Amino acid sequence: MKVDIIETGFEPFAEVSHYQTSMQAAGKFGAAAVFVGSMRDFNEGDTVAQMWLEYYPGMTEKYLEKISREAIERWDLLDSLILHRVGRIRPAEAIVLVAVWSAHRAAAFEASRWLMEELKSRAPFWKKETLSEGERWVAKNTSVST
Amino acid sequence: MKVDIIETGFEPFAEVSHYQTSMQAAGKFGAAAVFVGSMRDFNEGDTVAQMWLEYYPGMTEKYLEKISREAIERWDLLDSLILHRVGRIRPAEAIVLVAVWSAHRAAAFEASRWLMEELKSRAPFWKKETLSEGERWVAKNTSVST
Amino acid sequence: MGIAIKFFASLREQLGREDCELEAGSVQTVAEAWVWATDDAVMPGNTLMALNMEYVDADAVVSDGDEVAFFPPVTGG
Amino acid sequence: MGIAIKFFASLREQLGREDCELEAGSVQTVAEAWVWATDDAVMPGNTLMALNMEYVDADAVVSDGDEVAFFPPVTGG
Repeated sequence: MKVDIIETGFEPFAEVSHYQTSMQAAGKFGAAAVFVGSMRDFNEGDTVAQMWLEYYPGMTEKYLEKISREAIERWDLLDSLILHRVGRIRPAEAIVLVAVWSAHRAAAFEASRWLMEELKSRAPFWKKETLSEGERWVAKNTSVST
Repeated sequence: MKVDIIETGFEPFAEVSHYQTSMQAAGKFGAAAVFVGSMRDFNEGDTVAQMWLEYYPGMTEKYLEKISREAIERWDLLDSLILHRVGRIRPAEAIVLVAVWSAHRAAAFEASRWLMEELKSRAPFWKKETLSEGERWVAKNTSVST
Repeated sequence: MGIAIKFFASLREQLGREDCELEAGSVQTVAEAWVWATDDAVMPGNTLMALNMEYVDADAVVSDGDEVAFFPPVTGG
Repeated sequence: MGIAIKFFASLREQLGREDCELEAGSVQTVAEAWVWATDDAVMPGNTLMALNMEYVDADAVVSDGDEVAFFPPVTGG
């Protein structure tokens, strides 16, 4: 299990590959589910030039570790990895990575989705978008259904 | 959209990364969901030394292309990638990769899972396991719920 | 051209049959193709059938130049 | 040691407040910490509160050495 807050650009699939290589569970996991959230260059009808991502050092990591432990317990996962970018982010860059490993696929699918929903609804991160005219804080995240 | 049957070992996350780099949709997709199924070294209580994966050349690709088109249409995906290994496979090696890209996360989660279920229930592939004593064809795949 | 018949995986091994080709006009349906190609072997209840690489039922009509395939439940992924 | 107060994101900007420290014993609850730290500003209805980096309600009891945080709805991921 690993949680990390990252201040510079990262290549999400290289991170997953690297982490998986370090795992002791080779041959034990039949399933890996990975979600990557990236910055889009538009939001609510406006072109977004860049973004600033603020977090709560200490609480954010603690919260992500808590939900990782919960998911591992609930779905009997073999391992999990959560990476989240902070600071200045540009379009097409990766913001968040959630990866889980399990014996069977249902657990991997369900746990990765649950982790993303928990992260989006409760993890202390805040986005500020830079538009062509000024800046704005993103008011709220989309609900599970969108 | 890409579908490929692969006869030698492949590194699934390197493939996803490489395919994503070639996509024209950078900045358009907010979400990527990736599933990787790997060979476990045990099944139904037995140690599995290696596996042989047979397919139906022509029909298998056609079926995977059909479900890819259906998923792209149904969830308005920006792109999809399905890779499936055939031939001799050893424990811990990747068997299947399904990756989808979409604007929002719900579509990515749902489409990747749907594609895996369709693939497992209907794509013409057959596994033969080599145990410590002899070989056996895998009789059936697990249902959606396991 | 005839009608090409294919068997896959455990079904091929159980039948001990290679792929074969039936004469054009010798059979009308996928079910009949099975009878001719297997010397009327009992078809396992879970056998899947494809005509020209699309899933079909046993009563699907076959024509000259078609490819008919029989195989057990799939186990990919 | 006192009680550390933190504000984040749009809430920090709206209040124009930096993080601050209240004297030990000056407040009993998270709600009272807000009043003292903001000069009784109106709290936006969607404000979230944390005590020692765990989510709490406004009536959570604070002690000397605690850290209290106020922030708007989260928008990560």
